[in-house]
Amino acid sequence: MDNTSRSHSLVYLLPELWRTLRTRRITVRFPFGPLELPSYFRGRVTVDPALCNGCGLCVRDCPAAALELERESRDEFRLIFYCDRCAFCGQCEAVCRTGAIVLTNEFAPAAADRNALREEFSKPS
Amino acid sequence: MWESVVRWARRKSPWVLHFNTGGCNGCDIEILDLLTPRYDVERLGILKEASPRHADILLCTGPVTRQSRDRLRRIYEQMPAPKWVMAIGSCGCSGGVFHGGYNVLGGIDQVLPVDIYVPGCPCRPEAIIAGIAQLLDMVE
Amino acid sequence: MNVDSILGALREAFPAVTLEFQPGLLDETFVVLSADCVHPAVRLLIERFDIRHLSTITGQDRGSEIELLYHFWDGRGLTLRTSLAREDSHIATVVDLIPGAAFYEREVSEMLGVTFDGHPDPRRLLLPEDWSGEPPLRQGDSAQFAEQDVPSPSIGTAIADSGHVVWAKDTGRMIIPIGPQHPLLKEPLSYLLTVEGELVTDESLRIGYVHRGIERLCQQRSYVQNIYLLERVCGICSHIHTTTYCQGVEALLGLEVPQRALHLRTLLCELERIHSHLLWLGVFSENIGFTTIFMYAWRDREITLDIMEELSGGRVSHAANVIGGVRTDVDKEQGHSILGRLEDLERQIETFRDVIRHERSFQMRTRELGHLSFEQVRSHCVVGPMARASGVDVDLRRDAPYAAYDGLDLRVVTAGGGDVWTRTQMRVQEIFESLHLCRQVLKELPGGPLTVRAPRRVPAGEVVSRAEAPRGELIYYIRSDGSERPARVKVRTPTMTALITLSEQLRGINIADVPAVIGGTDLCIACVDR
Amino acid sequence: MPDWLIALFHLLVFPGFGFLFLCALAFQWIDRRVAARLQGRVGPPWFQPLADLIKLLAKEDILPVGADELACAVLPMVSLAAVLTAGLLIPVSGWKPNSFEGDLVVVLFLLSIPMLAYFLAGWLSISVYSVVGGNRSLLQYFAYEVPFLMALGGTAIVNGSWSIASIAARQSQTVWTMLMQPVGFLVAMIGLIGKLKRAPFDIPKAKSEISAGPLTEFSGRKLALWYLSRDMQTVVGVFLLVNLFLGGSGAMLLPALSFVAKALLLLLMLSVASVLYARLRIDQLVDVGWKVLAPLALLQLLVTVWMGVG
Repeated sequence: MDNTSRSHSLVYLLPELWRTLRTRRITVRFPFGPLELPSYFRGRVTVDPALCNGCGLCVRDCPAAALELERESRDEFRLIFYCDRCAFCGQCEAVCRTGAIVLTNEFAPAAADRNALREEFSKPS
Repeated sequence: MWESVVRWARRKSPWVLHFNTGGCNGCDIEILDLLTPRYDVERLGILKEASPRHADILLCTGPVTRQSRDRLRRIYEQMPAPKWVMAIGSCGCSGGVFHGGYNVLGGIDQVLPVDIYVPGCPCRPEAIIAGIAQLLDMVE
Repeated sequence: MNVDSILGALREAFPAVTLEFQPGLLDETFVVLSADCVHPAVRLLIERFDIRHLSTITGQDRGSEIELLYHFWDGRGLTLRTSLAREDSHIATVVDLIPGAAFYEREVSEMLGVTFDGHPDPRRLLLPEDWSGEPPLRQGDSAQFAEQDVPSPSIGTAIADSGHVVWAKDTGRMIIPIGPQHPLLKEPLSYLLTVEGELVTDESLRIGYVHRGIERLCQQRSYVQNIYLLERVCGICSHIHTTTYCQGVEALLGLEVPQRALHLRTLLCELERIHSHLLWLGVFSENIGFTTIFMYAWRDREITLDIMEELSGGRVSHAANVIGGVRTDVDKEQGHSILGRLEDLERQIETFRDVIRHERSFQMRTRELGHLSFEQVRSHCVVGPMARASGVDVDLRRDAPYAAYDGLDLRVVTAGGGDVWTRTQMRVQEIFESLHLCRQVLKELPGGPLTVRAPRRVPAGEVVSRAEAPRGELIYYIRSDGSERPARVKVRTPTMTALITLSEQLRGINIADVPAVIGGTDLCIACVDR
Repeated sequence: MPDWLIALFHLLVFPGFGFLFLCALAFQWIDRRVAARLQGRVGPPWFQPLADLIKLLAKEDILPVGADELACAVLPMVSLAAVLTAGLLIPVSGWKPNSFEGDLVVVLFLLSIPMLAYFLAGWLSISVYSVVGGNRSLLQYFAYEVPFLMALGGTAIVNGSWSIASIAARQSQTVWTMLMQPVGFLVAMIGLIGKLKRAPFDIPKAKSEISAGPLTEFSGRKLALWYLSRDMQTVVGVFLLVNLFLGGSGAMLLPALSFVAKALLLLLMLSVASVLYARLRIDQLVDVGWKVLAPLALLQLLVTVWMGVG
């Protein structure tokens, strides 16, 4: 590796500044403009209670204990999702056999109250 | 009249202080990323301040570890009123994947009154911007 | 490293003691010896075979006794295994032979209650000062912290810790606290710098602010959950952590991971290295007051973040690895577009290379600073770019190829300068090599499946898994007892070795150079504290 | 209009507080915006400096226990008052209500008061960062001030007057001093960067080393005053150099326009300089000040005197 310095210019960065000035804006428009998130972004977790069969695989594998299954009977259960714990790793989606859990491409909205981040998906029989 | 001007000014000039209470750097680099060309929050008037005395919003990331607890409290006390606390990331909200650790107390709300929780692991910069906007809306 | 001759020499040195040799997974050799033989054995390794690199010391509770593992590395892994009595366990320190072992021993000491006789600085490393519970990694102990509410100190408490002047007027000494909350640090650590005028004369380091007890948590979670937990050891190098962990578990399971998966892992590893180095370049530049380079470096870093997000769905934590393969895929078209974007990135990085090499003010702030000699690096077991910048030619990607590195053309960058400026240039040079590797992977991506099925239970056994993280050698020790949960996961991250050298780099420099020196070592405290 | 009303107008509106205040806000915005654009960002909206100021005025005002409360309250005002007074003496676009022979010396004296107030603020607000920052600001003062004074003195000598207005007026008959004394201009610009504590000479408030330097412990109203005084210093400094080196408003048709254009040009140069370099260390700045700038300024002075004699 070349360890000696040759040029001692005092304005070495000027050309790069000039180039930056001429390039088009790369700053996002959000929050003044539309929010543009890529489709592959792993965001908020949603559960389709109609598809869920209550097997509990997602609960078993969740690293953050963000999912809880409350079972009243064989067919009657609630899947509770704690957004404030979720690691958005997608393991629940990967392990779900029925495709009931899907990670959307929106980020989870902020909340002033932690309880508002709890979501219940109940499946009545 | 003056009141409404002040409210406007507060909304337009939220200076933030960042403190990592035990996080993994994920949210922290996203917070730092806010300052850089892609997100440039200076266009919203947000500056990342160095001293707690200059800041309006405390951005906390990570679960609170036992060792950072006192420091977190002190930083909050050093900030002049009016001041707000944002818990950034799932760890900051609840302890996240580190729940149950022997050195982890849980979310920021175990130590400080949290004004807004921004879940995410790590939070996208957009989510943090939206969180700050939401906080400012609430303040008004 | 010639294992046979080492074994022969050990047997010769300790004729009265029974030595046991166990070949391990991933080319590791275990040597079992009694506790009082460890110090002479380490001396023998250093003097006869010039094996100085102690990767880490793992301590674990085996029920009836405490077991210590000294993981050496010299092209192959060699682990000395010894057992101590559970009650009143102590062993002679090896810090006199290997100064770099200081932090390893302090950690083992507090985590398992082992005393290292003769350790020069036996303070706590990661646990809080007021920790009153049992050593947290001893089994069966609840590892609960005695909850005591510490009264909140008011502002203006005139102690060094609070940022107010602590000052001896007669000597002109002053104590300047850096951290845990300081604009220089993106993550908390605490330095108390004693300065005279503007010169640093003494320093005292305190880490552990981000100690989350991950090693203990690993024992409480399943192998699958641990992937995501270990990904969050560090947000900057998350992928290499899961890679090292997964390849360890895969070795325990005896899985043959598909080539395509290995290549994709490699691709993400290299993208992450680019991301990490650019992030570092930005933070470092900001530390020395060069905001523009910070902005530019982070602007161009977004290119790698975008690619990684496209591949895995996450900008920072990728969740790409699973045991037995990867969860991500690249098709032809995508590969093409990624290649194009990497081309753009390379052009930008050429700019950085030129600026940091020639810009006068940058040189003034970085040259002849934080110098580490070849010997210092070797004795402190420093790894990664820090070692390579001092002329130590070591890179696990070449020396112990993992993932798909075996078939790739890799040039290891080394330099002899050993100062902050050399490190800066080296890391930028490494970005070019990483780009070169990314291109190779994308061009030669083999077909085939992405995963093989992995059982949830892992057969009993142990493995030492190593990989080259952006900051250097990362080592995992995983032991399974046949259940769904690992019995022990030990992580030693590269920054821990750099941290030991920092105190030597800091003494005698100007306070204004502290950010440059701390920045130049590329610290990752979340990695160290775990 | 009675004289006292005119004096009051000068004091409060033009070229006094009101005008300088607006210029300070505008200059801060332009500076931040230009720096942001050069770094590939967008930068703050036009009202940002005003919003920052109002917000700070409405914030709680805390001082650490043990800090000198009186001094901490007075110092920002002293700093602000000194800058304002200096501003009153500087002709703006040919308008020179308070000009007198020798006002250049008074202005230079007034402009060094803020640095001293800044140093004292650091010293008395008892945070380690403040103390180190205060020490540095004093060291920095000794590094840039002498070359800066020599460079400005050169303009007085070459134009044969110690009144800013006549120096400016003289140049419309001859040429801009900047063209006659390019080295002096360069030294004066570098000195001004040092005086304003702007990057790359933002050593006393180096964020990554000593938090916010002397202002670390200040909050609310006092901080607002400090920031205002900083921005007004920029304005006064730029106006001063426009008068001394760029011929003030000149003899052209639109004096106000040409004055503003020249001021903006200098501001632009300051902004570009702030993004171009890494921050120097204090000892390196002292080296640059005494080994490069001072000899250069001296050389310029000697050449000027020699030419004057010849």
